[in-house]
Amino acid sequence: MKHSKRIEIVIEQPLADRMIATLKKLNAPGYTLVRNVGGWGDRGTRRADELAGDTSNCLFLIACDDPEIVQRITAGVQPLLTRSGGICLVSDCLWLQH
Amino acid sequence: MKHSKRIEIVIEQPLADRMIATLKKLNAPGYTLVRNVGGWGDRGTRRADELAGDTSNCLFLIACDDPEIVQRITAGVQPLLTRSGGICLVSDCLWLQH
Amino acid sequence: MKHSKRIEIVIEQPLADRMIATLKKLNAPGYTLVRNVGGWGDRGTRRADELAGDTSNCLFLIACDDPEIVQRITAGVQPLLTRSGGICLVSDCLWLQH
Amino acid sequence: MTGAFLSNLSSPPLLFFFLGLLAVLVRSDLDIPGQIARFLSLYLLFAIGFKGGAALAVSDLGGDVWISLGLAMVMSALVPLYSFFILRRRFSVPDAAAIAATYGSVSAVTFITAASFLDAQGVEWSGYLVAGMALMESPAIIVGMLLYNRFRQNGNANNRDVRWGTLLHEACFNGSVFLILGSMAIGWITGPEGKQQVAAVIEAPFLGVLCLFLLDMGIVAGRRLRDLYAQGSKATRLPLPMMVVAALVLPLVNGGVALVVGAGLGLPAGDLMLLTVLAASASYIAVPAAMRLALPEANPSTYLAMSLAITFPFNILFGIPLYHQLATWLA
Amino acid sequence: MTGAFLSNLSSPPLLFFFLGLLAVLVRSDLDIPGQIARFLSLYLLFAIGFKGGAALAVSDLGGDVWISLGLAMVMSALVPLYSFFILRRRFSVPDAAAIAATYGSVSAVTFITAASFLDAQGVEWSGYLVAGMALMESPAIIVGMLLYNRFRQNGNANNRDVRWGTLLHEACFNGSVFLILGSMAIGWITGPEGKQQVAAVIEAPFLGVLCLFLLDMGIVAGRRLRDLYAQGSKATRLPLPMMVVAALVLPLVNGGVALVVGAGLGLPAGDLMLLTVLAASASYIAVPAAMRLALPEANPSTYLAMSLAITFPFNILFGIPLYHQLATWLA
Amino acid sequence: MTGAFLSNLSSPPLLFFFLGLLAVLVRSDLDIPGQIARFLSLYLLFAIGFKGGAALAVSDLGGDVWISLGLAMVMSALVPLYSFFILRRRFSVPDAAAIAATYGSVSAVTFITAASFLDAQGVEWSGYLVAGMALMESPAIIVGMLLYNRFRQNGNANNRDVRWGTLLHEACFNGSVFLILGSMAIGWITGPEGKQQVAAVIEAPFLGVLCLFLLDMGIVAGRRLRDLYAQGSKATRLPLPMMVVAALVLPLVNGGVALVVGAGLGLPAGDLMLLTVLAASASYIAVPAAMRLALPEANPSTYLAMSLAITFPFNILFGIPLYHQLATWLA
Ligand SMILES: Nc1ncnc2c1ncn2[C@@H]1O[C@H](COP(=O)(O)O)[C@@H](O)[C@H]1O
Ligand SMILES: Nc1ncnc2c1ncn2[C@@H]1O[C@H](COP(=O)(O)O)[C@@H](O)[C@H]1O
Ligand SMILES: Nc1ncnc2c1ncn2[C@@H]1O[C@H](COP(=O)(O)O)[C@@H](O)[C@H]1O
Ligand code: NA
Ligand code: NA
Ligand code: NA
Repeated sequence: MKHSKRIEIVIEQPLADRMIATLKKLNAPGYTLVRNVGGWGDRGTRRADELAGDTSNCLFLIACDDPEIVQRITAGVQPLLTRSGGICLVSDCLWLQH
Repeated sequence: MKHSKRIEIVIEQPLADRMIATLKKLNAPGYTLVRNVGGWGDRGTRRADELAGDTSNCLFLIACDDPEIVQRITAGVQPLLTRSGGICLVSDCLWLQH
Repeated sequence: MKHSKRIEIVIEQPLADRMIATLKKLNAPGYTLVRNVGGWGDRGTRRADELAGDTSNCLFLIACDDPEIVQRITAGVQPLLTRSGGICLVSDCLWLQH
Repeated sequence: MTGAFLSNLSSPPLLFFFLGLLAVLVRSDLDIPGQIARFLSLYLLFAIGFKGGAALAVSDLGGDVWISLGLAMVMSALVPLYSFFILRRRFSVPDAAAIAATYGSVSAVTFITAASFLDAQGVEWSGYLVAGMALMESPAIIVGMLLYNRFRQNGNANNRDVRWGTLLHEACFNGSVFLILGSMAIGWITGPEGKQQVAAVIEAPFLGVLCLFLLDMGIVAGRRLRDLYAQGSKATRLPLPMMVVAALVLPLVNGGVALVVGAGLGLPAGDLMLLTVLAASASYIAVPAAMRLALPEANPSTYLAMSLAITFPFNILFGIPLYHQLATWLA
Repeated sequence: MTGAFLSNLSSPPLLFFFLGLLAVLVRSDLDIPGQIARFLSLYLLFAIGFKGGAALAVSDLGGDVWISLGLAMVMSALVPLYSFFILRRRFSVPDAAAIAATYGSVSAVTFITAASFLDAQGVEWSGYLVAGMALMESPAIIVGMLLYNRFRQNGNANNRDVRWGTLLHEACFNGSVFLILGSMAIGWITGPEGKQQVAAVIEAPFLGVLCLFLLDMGIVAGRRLRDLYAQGSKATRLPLPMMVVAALVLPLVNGGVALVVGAGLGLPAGDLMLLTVLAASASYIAVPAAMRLALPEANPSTYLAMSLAITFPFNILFGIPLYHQLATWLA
Repeated sequence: MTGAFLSNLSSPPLLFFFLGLLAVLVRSDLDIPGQIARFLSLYLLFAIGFKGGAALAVSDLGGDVWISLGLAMVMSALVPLYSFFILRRRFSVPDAAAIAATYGSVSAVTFITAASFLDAQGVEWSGYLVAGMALMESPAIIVGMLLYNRFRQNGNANNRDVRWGTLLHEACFNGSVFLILGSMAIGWITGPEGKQQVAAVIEAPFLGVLCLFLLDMGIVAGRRLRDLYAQGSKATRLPLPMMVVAALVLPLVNGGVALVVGAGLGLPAGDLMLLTVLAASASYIAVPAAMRLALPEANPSTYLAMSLAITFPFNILFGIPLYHQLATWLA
């Protein structure tokens, strides 16, 4: 088990592709993506799975054991969040090496 | 980055609206909701996405930097969990301010 | 609130049943399962929700207050991850007793 | 007798129900995606409601219509009453109340399968019965909660007062009841020309969609049977034998009551058979959803497993030809 | 006048839209699963596109076709221009630009509902208008962004340059535009025999699918209206009265402009009515998606709520019969 | 030759496959929701299975039926054998075994597209071939695993014994095989009257659904091609050129073997063509799912990308008219 960080990011579904490109550019080791997620925040209610063109979020989970990359990811993600809202949380975890 | 708590709550999908009302009443800063989630616990298997009227859970993720509100949410949620089962986990995290 | 661990496991959707059997055999207290989840790692992109027979992951969340069971679960899960890829993270949390 | 019995069993919808059960038996990973199954059931309610409404528009709403609708609602309130007192002896109060409400209510798909059985046999049935089906969903839920409230031990840990507001709302405005009654109203307003415009969607594909829906029902019922068999849920010990007996006896008792009362009122054979099917059927979508909100103390592994894994298969495989035969004799 | 009005209101699709609104009003949990609603809308675009293309294959593409298509694109660029300057007085620059783009663009379902209204009335309309619909989606987005870029205060916190690449791509290749134009091309290539092969899917079930789709639209619009009413979003104070007025006035102004110009060009009654509907309709899928990417400063609780919860219901309930009546007089 | 070629390319289903590829090329966000795509494929298997069964019920199951079915299963076992030894020279043992199993098995949709091509050309084909399709899925998986087990280097890190139980079960009872054989059995039992009852669902809409399904296939295949092109996966270097060559040569070799053997047995033109298509087609749902469970050492970016992004498009665009022409000459 290796001491690492887990990064959780919630942004609007339409921005998923741009977020993926950013993560790859900052060579994140990988990501897990939960699509079509609901939520509520400053910008009102986002009911996932609705027809109108604006109502879903998506949740990224990124495990990363290199603190330097973690720092770069949080910095790289900030402008996207400032523009379109959402959250980014960083917490400690142990990563099972297999 | 601000020291905060992340609250994870798993309850039955039919109770989602009541949980949202509770969170808003206790002025949680926001929530992210993953709907139609499966699980297994004391009350048996909950296969998400099935026809019969009882089989899905939903997962709430709440970031909250005010310990007092965190305390109020966990207390406010307890009766719902006692009645219909589910779990509530609280863990530490850093919240990216944007 | 009880000091516990939260285990997050991401594996391929086709292995979900085998993972559930393993968790029950190692008498995990329960699990919450988010199905049909996307991701990217060493084995390339997994776009959830696609026709071809290989493209979805699933995310397990397991709360467990018994460190011994936690240890057994991470050991029990390792061979599956070595074979088919995926991640397993363990982090601390407080579990609301209800 | 065996004629009706065999022709029911060999109709495509029933055979696909068997295929679903078989898929679970051989552990095949055949699975109808959840949103599709939910939409197929909405389609069936939309189509049967619209056709019922259009039929009402052309039929004169004579006196006996209101009598039968009244009878249906009385049955939906009466059945939980006597069922509760039978069940209370073997089940906990919350479980007994939930099972009573489940069996007082109806299963739309059992009604739909019975109706297409009658169509295949060329037996007439009146459109207003679709309204009867919708009206029978709610009374049972309310009576069930009244019984629970009346007989629950005060020592219950969380001495919680029943939220009558949410309960009444859930009973009358749940998705299925709302869609059936809404489609009926629209079918009634637009009448035959309206039906003609949407005929290609509500008429021809109906039976094919029913086949796909019953394939999914077979899979879902099969999974419940397997869980029941393994007495899945960790903690609670389920009174399995008692559940099986109740799940087979209740439909026959409730069906018998409706048969006798309906025949007494001189209902024609087709209508009598469908009324019996409604009384004998048990809800597995609307009532369980209401119970999750209003009566969480009841364990769904009892009432939902009974209605979905035992009563539903019993009714569509054996009940339908049986009630048809009895209704023909008595009408 | 009231004849067309009443017959529109009592057509099955419209009644199911009402049923959807009613479901939200009585807080019923009736809900069409999200993937199904998205597929129903893809089906409608696929079917109307294919039929439009097949109609084009047999009709001679005379001069006036290109004039009308040109007019449609000009409208899509012109409308946002004057709308922006009206809106700017009461809304922020980002919101005004987003609303202008939304109302310059079109709602495919409003067009489809109007087309089936004409079919029910037996009024002819030409297939190329489906191409007009597709062509009107993009110009409005581009003009909206030009206006935003031109008039935004430089003091904006994140002085961000507009990504013209992504914007143009999003405007021209978003899913709906691509599917309509693609299906039209295939309908045109395969012509009548192609249409004959797939007729059972694109012809007969069309109206029935439209009913189910409008049921979902009623639910989605109803929820938006309820949110608007509760002025849901925590932080931002919405200029509610101004939004309602704009959402009702803009369609009439834009529709009026198209009516006058179209009549001037001597378009036949059916085509004139559909062109007016396109000008009067506002986008609620394609433009909001583009705005999320290119103009996040604009708050969707304004432009999306206006087009989905106010303008869409207004157009299909009152607009369609009104524009039909005016087009018949003027043509 | 070019006649058949062009008429295939300009049939609606093929054009919608192109539209899907184009959508990925221009990076449009057009996307068919996942559950819908899965349901469309279940519908196609349900419909072709039911029709095959109903056809069997009225045709006398003569000797040559069993010979062809036997030939089909022999092909499904034979193809992986010789393919493995060709592939082993350029691919790792696990990859070679997985590719061999993939190409020994079949693609139901390629068969369905070929069958509707024959229907459009008015060429007869016998219903039992649908059973042949189902029977060809499993033997290839078993032979592939036998080869892997026999030739894998013992030095493999996780020296894991093959779980024969799960493998056999997965090969015989995976969802697609189970649904085809189940629907065939029901079509056979209910015969022509059964088919008549569900005709409105399995007959008329078939081609329209095939168009929508191939639109999604075009999008999925396009994405795979783009990934392949960018040699997406971080770590493993894919032997790209070798994969492309194998994905084009294997169908021709396997198709050729079936053509010669089938012609030798004197099969009629339609049946010979479909048997060739089965041999030439490669699985992209059933076998990859089985490989995920039984042979995780194999990298899906090889066998799945080959069958889905190269062989499937090759077969339906060029293969179908080619095999048809050859079958007509040889029959
Ligand atoms: N405190 C929070 N906890 C969890 N999720 C949040 C929180 N605040 C915002 N979100 C998520 O981020 C999305 C956008 O937030 P906002 O920009 O505040 O509207 C919301 O729809 C939620 O899904
Ligand atoms: N130990 C656990 N870890 C994660 N999820 C759990 C756990 N226990 C229960 N759950 C979730 O909570 C739901 C209800 O739990 P229960 O009330 O124990 O039946 C289950 O279906 C799971 O989704
Ligand atoms: N660093 C990571 N963070 C989050 N998820 C990951 C990470 N690496 C891999 N995954 C997930 O595990 C799956 C398989 O990973 P791999 O075996 O590396 O291809 C991926 O599709 C992701 O869903
Ligand atoms: Na009943
Ligand atoms: Na417009
Ligand atoms: Na093959």
